[in-house]
Amino acid sequence: MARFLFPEWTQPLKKYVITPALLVGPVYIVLMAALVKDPQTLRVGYMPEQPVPYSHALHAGEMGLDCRYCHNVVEQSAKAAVPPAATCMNCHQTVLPRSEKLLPVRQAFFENEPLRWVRVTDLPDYVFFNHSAHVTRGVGCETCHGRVDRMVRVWQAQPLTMQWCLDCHRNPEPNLREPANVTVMGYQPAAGEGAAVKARLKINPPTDCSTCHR
Amino acid sequence: MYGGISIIELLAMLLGDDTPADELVAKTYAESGAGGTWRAALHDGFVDRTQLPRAAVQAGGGGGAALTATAAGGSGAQNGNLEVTFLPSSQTYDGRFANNPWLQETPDFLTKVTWDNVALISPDTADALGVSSQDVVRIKVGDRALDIVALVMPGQARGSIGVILGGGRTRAGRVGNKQREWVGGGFDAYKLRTSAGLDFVTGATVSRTGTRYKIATTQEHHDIRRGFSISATIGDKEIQKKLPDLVRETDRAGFADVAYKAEKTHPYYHDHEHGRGYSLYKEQTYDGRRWAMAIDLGNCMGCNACVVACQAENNVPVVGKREVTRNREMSWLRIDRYFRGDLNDPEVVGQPVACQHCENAPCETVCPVGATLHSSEGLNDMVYNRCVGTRYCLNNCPYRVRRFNFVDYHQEFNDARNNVRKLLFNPDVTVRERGVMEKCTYCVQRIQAAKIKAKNPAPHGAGERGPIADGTITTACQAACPTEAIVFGDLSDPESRVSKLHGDRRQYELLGELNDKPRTRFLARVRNPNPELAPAGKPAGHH
Amino acid sequence: MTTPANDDETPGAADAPPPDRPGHADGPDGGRGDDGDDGRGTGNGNGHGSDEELHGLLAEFETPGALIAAARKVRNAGHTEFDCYSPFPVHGIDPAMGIKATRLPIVVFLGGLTGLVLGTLMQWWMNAYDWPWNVAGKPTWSIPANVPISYETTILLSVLTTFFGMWAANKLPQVWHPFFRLDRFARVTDDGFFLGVEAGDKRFDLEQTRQLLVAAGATHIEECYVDARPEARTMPRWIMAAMAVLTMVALIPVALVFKARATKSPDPHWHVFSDMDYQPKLKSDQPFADFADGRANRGELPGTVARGQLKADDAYYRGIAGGQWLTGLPAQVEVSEATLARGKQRYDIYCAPCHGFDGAGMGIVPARVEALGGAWPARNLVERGSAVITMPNGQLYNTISNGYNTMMGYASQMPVADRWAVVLYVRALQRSQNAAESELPAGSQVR
Amino acid sequence: MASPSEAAAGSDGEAQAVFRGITDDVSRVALNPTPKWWWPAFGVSNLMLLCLVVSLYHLFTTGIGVWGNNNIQGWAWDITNFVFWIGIGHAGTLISAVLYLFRQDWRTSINRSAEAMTIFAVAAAGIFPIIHTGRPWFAWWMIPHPNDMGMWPQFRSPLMWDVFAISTYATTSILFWYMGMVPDLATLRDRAKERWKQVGYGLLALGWRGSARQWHRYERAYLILAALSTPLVLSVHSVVSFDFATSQNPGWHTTIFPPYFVAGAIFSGFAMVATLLVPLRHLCGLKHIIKESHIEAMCKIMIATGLMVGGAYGIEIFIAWYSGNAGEWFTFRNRVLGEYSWAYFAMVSCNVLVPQFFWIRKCRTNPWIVVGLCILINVGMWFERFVIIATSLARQAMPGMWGYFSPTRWDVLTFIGSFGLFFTLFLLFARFLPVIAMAEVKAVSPEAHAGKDHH
Repeated sequence: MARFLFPEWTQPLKKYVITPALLVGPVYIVLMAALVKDPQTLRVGYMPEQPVPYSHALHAGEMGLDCRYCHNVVEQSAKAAVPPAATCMNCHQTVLPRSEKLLPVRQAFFENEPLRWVRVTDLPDYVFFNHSAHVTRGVGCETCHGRVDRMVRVWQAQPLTMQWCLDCHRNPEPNLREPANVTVMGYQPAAGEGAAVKARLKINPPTDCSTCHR
Repeated sequence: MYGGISIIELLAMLLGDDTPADELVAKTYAESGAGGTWRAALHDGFVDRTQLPRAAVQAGGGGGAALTATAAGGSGAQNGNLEVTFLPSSQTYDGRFANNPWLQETPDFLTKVTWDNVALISPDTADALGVSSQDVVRIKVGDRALDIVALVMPGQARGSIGVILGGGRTRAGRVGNKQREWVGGGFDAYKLRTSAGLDFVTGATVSRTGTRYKIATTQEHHDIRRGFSISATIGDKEIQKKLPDLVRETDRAGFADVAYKAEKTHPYYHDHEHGRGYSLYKEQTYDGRRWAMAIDLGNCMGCNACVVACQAENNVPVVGKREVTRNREMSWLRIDRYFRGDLNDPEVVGQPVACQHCENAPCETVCPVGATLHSSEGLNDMVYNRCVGTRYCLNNCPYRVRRFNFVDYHQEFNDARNNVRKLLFNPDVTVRERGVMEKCTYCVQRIQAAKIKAKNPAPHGAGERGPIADGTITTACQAACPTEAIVFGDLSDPESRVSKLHGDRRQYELLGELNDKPRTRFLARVRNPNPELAPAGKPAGHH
Repeated sequence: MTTPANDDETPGAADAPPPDRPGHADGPDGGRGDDGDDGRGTGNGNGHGSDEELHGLLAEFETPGALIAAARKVRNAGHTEFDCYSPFPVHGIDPAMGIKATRLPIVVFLGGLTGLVLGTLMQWWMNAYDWPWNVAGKPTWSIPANVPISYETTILLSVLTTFFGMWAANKLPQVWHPFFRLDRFARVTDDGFFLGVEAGDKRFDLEQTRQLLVAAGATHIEECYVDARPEARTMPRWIMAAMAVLTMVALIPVALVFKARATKSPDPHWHVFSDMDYQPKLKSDQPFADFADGRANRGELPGTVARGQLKADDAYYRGIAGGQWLTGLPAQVEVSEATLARGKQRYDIYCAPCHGFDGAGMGIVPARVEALGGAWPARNLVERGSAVITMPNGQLYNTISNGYNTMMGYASQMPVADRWAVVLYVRALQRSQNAAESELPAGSQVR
Repeated sequence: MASPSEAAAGSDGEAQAVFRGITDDVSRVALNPTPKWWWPAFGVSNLMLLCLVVSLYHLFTTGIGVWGNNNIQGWAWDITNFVFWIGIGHAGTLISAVLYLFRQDWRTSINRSAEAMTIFAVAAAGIFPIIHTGRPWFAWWMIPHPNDMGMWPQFRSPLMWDVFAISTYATTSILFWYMGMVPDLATLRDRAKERWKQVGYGLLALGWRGSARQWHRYERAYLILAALSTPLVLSVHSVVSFDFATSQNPGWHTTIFPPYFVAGAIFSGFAMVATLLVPLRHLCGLKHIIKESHIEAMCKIMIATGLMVGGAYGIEIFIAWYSGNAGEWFTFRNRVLGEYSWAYFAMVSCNVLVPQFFWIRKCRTNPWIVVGLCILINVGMWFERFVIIATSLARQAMPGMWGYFSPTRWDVLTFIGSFGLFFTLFLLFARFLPVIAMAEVKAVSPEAHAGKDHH
C-alpha cells in the first residue's frame, strides 16, 4: 500500500487546535474538578423537605422568638437540640390547634413518636463540633447558619468545610460579638467588639487536630 | 430494654404479686431498717456504716516453707498419675460470659490466650509427655476423657495440668458457641469435672491425639519454640537481656539507697547515659497544659480492667480469633507479660503499654499527609479521617502501639440483627473504618469535654471560668484501674499527681535511649518477696 | 531483500505511476491528492499544473561524508535556506552547514532553577508558613528534610524544559512537510542522505542550484512541489464542526455547576467519598427503630439514679418545704444582680412569648391568636391583686416547672437554677409594674 | 578515525547496505505479521495480569487484610515488591544515561529495550505504593493541591520524597524513552504497509524528517536528559532507601542504605535486562545486533555489583556489631540466625554466590545458564528487600510485639499480577515498537563515517 501523507491543513491544526487544547484542556479539567468539588456547588443550598412546613421566617423572624426557645440546650451542650413536639405544643395547643399542617406535630406529641426532622447542617461523624463552646464565647448563630430569620425552609448557608472553620479559628475577631447577642440576627458588631470579647473571655481557638477530630 | 422481667418480678408474680421489681426492692429496703431513703442508697451505691467489723488475723508459722517446696519441686508425678486442676477462665469465668466478645478477646493475663480455653502444662511435664503447644491432648480421668488443646505454660506446677473452664458451650449465643478452629469457642472442660472433684482430680492420663489446634495469643503470636532451635534461643536470650531495661525493678535494699534512680539502672544501650541533653535543632516548647501519664508498675497487677475499659470507651473493635492469630488485635492498650528466669519456676513481669505520646514522636515525621501531629498540649493526635493508611507510622513506632484497621471490623453492622449493638459505641469517639490507623489518644474526648466545660459559664451567673482541677479528667483506663496504677494529668501544674510521679526517683522512660521523650512514664516496681518464699538460689531481687 | 523504498535506484523511476491515495475521492478536497501526485509524476520541471508551487530541490547522496562535503559547498555558494537530512546525526555536519550551537542548555538551566525555587518555596509555604505543624517536636522549617523534594522538582522541571523546549525549537510536531511527498525521501529514515534547498532561498535558481548539487556529487536530484490550492491548505469543515461541538459540550458541565451553585436543592449533597461520614454509632438526636419510641436517646432509665442526680433537696428541686409551698428562696439561689439578669434573659426567651415582656399577658403568641381570629390571652402576671402575685415562690416555681392550665411545664427547657432565676425576675417584674412613682430612686421619676 | 571505519568506508554502497540491514532487521519485528511465539507468551502474561485485576478488586473491596500484613509488620510483600520493581527499573535509565555519558557505544544495542523495561518496571512498582495504602482512594492527598481542608502534605515524610522521586523518575524515563524512539518511529512510519500503522507511527513520530538542524538540537537535548537522568537514577533508589534509613528501626536505620540500594538496583536491573534480552535476541533474530559481547558485558557488571552488594551485607553486620548498639546487633543476629534465617541465606546465596559463576566464560555465553543465573539473582534481590522489610520488623524493641509474617494467597497473586503487568507491557513493546535504537546503532557503526574526507 502506498505511503500515507498527512495533508497540509494539519499545519494550522498545531497552532490553532492542538496547542490551545493542550494548554486549555488541563486548566479546564482542573478547574472543573475544583468547581464540582467546591462546597459551594456540592453542599451550600441543601434545602430538604421537612415533615412539617415549619417556617423559621415566621417564628424567628416575624414573631421574634429567641433561637433558644426551641434550641434550648445550645448553651450547655455540644448539640443545639432539635426540639421535641412538646415544645411546639407549648403554643400550638392554643394557636391553630386544629391545623392540618400541624397534624404530624400533634401525632408525635400524643403518641410519643419522634418528629423526624431532616437535618440540614450535618457535619461528618468524625467532626466534633460543640455548640456551647461557640455560643457562650460570642459566635452568633447567624455566623454558621445564615439569616435563618429570613428562611421559610432552612437551607445550608455556609460551606462548613475545614478550611472555613480554620479561617475563623485562626482569626476569630470578625466573628465575635458580645455573648448576650448571639441569637440576634443581622447583628452588626461595634468596632473593636470582637477584639474586646476575645480579650475578656481569653478566646484563643486551638487549631490542633484533636480540637475537632477525636 | 426489650420489656423483659427480672428474677425478683418473676418470683413475686409466682407469689401473686405483680408489683414492679424496683418498688419491691424499695419496699424491702424500707423494711430492712438500713436508714436513709432507697433513692439515696441507690444513688450512693452503698449504705454507710453497714460494713463488716474489721477482723484481726495472723499468719500461721512455717506455712511458707511448705509452699515453697511444692512450688519448686512439684509433685513430679508420672503420666497416669497427673493432677488436673480446674481453673475459672479470666475471660468467661465459668463460661457464663462466653457470649461477650469483649471478654473473649481480652487476653488472659498470664497465657495471653484469646477466644479459647486451654490445658496448661509446665514445660518439664510437656517435655516428658512429648506435648507441645497447640497439640490437642486427650486427658483421661477414670472413664472420663476430654480432648483439649495444650499450652506449655511456664510456671505451671510440674505434674499438674491446669484445665481452664468456660469453653465449649453450645448454647451461649452467636459469639460464645463452640465454633470451628478459626473462630474459637474452646473446649468443654466440664466433661472432666464431677462433684467428686470440683477443684482438682488426680490420676489423669494425658496423651497426644495427633491433631493440632491453632491458639490465638496476643503475645508470641506463634510458638517460638518451634522450628529452628537457634532462633528460639536468640529470641529468648534477647528478651532476658532486655527485660531489666523494659520493666525496671528494684528490691527493698536497692530502693533504700537514696541515690536510687530507676532511669539509670540498666544501660542496655551503651550510650544510654549520655544520650540526652543535646539536640541538633531547637525543640518545640509547650506553654500551656501538658498532658501526661504515669504508670506505677508497683501497683499494676495485670488484671486487664484497663484493657476492657479502653475498648469500651474508645470503640475499639473486636476482631475475632483469626485476626488475632494474624497479629491484628486492635486493643489500644496491651499488657506485655514476660517470664524471667527458670521457665519451670519463673518470675512474671507485666507492663501496660499504650501510646507513649512521645514529644519527639517518630510516627509523626513519617506520615505523608499529616494525619498524626502534635497538639499544642503535647498530645500525639491521630486524625482517622485524614489517614490514607500507609502504615509507615506503625512501622516507625518503637513501642508498637499503633493499630491498623486491616479489614472493615464493623461490617457486622450492615446486618440489622446487630443494630442494637450500635448502642455500644461511644458517640464522642469516631468509629474507625477500614484502612485507617488508630491508637491511644489519652481519651482526648474526655480532655476536650472537660476543657469546654471548664470554660463554659456556669448555668447562670456571669461566666465563671475555672481551671481544670487535677483529677477532673480521668482516662478510661485510669478510671477502671482498681489499684490506681495509672495517673493522668497536667505536667504544667507542679502540684498535680502526675507531675509528682514524673519527678519520682522510680520513674523512667520506656526505651528512653531513643530520645522520643514519651509523656507516659513508668515507675519501677519495688519487689519485696518474702525471703522464706523466695526460691533457693535466687536472691530476692537481683540487681 | 528489497523494500518499496529502494525499488527505484535509477533516476527514471521517479516517473513511476502515482500511488493510490484512498479516502479523498469525495468531498470538497476530493482529487487534491491526485493533483499532488500528478505534480510529482511530472516532477522534473515540465508540465506541472498551475496550482503547484515549487518548494525546493532535494538531492540525494550516498554517504554521510558526501553529504558533509555537499553541505559545505552549498553553504559556500551562499545558500542559507537549506537543510541536510539523514537517518542518524552525521557528525561534522554542523560546522559544514554553519549551524550555531543551540541555546537549549541555558533554557534548561533556567527551567531547573525555577524548579528548585518553586519546589523549595512550595515546601516552605505549605509546611512552615501557611500551617506550621508541630511534627515530632521538630522545627517547622529545616532544610535537610526538604532537600530531596527540591532536588526532584529541579530535575523534573529541567527535564520538562529539555523535552518540550527541544520539540518547540525544532518546530515539531509537524506531520506535514513538502519533502514527504517524494517517495525517495522515505529513505531518510533508513539509509538515505539528502540535501534540500528551498525555493525561498534568495540565491535559489532552479538550474544553477541543480548544477551546484550535481557538482557536489548528488546521485539523484528531484524538484519538490507543494499543492498551492487554497482548499488544500484550509482545514476541512468537519474538523471545524467537531471543534465547535466539543467546545459546546465542554460548556455543559460548566452550566450544570453554575446552576447547582445558584439554586437550592432538596437532595442531600453528594458525598464523593463517604468514609466515616456516617458511622454506625448512635448519636443523641438520631432515630433508632429498635426502641418503641424510635429514638436512640434513652433519657433517664426508670428505677435508676445517676451519679449527682439524687435531687433530694425538696426546697430547691420541687419548691416544697415541710409539705408546704416554699415561701422564701432555697439556699442555693443567690439573690444578686447576676441572678436577676439571668432571670430576665430566660424570662425574655421562654416566658415573654406568651406573657409579654412586661408580664401583662399580651405576648406575641396571644397577639398572633388574635390576629388569626381567636382569643387566648395569657395570664397577666403583674396585675394588681392577681393570684400570681400572692402565690408562694415555691408554687410559682412549680408552675414554671410543671405548667398550669393551658401552660405546659418548662422543666425540660430550663434548668432548675434558671427557673429560680425566673421566679426572682417575675417577682421583680411584679414589683416594678406596680410600683408607685415615689418608690423610684431619686432622680429617675418622671418630671 | 579508527581503521575499521576506513575499511568500511571503502565502498559507499556497502555503507548504505549496512544501514538498510539494520533498518530491515529491526523494523521487521514491528511490521511483519505477529510471530507464532508471541501469542502464547502474550496469553500467559494476560492471565497473570488478570491475577492482578482480580487481586486488586478483592483488595479494594475488602481491605489490606487480604494480605498477611499485620500490626507488627505494617509492610511486608507490598513494599518488598515495590522496592524490587523500582530496583529493576534502574537498569534502563542507567544503561541509557550513564553509559551514554561514559560513551559506552555498546549500549545502543540494548538501551531501547532496557529503557522500556525500566518504564514497565516503574509502572509495576508504581502501583504498590498506591494500593498498599489502606484507603487508596485518598492517595491523591499526597499531591500538594489547594483543598477545602486547608491541609497540605507533610514534606518531612520520606513517603512524600518517594512521591516526588518516583513521579519525576517515571516522567523522565518515559520522556527519555519516547524522545529516543522518535527517529525510529519515523523509520517505521516510512516502512509500514498498513494504513493504520502509517497513521499511528506517523503521529507518534511527530513528523520527524532527520533534518540536521533538528538532529543538532535533538542530540543536545539527549545529552542534557542523560546528564539529568544520571543523578536522578542515583537519587531515586537513594530516596527509596530513605524510607528505611531515616526511620528509627534497628535494621532500617542505616547510613549505608543509599549506595547499597543503588548497587542492588543496578544489579537486579541488569539481571532483568539479561533475562529479557537473551530470549528476545533469539526470538526476534537480532543476534547480530545484540551481540554475545553485550550479554557478557552485562554479566561482568553483575559480578561487580554483586560483589558490592555482598560487601554491603558484610559491612552492615560489622557496623551493627561495631556500633555497640544492642538493639541493632540483635536485629542482625536475628536476621542471620533467627527464624528468618532461611530468607537471609536465600538472599546471600543468590546475590553473592550466584554472580560468581559469571567469572566462568561459559556461564556468560550459554544463554540458558545466563537466564537461569539472572533469574536466581532476581529471586535473591527480592529476598533482600523481604529480609530488610519483613524480618527487621518481626522483632523490634518491644518483645511483647514480636511476630512472624505469613503471606496469604492474595500476596502471591498480587505479586504474580505485577509480573503480568510487566510482561504484558513488554510484549506489546516488543511487538509494536522499535526494540533497538536503530538511529543510534547506525550512528555508532563504523559505516557512519563512510565517505568523509580525512582532514
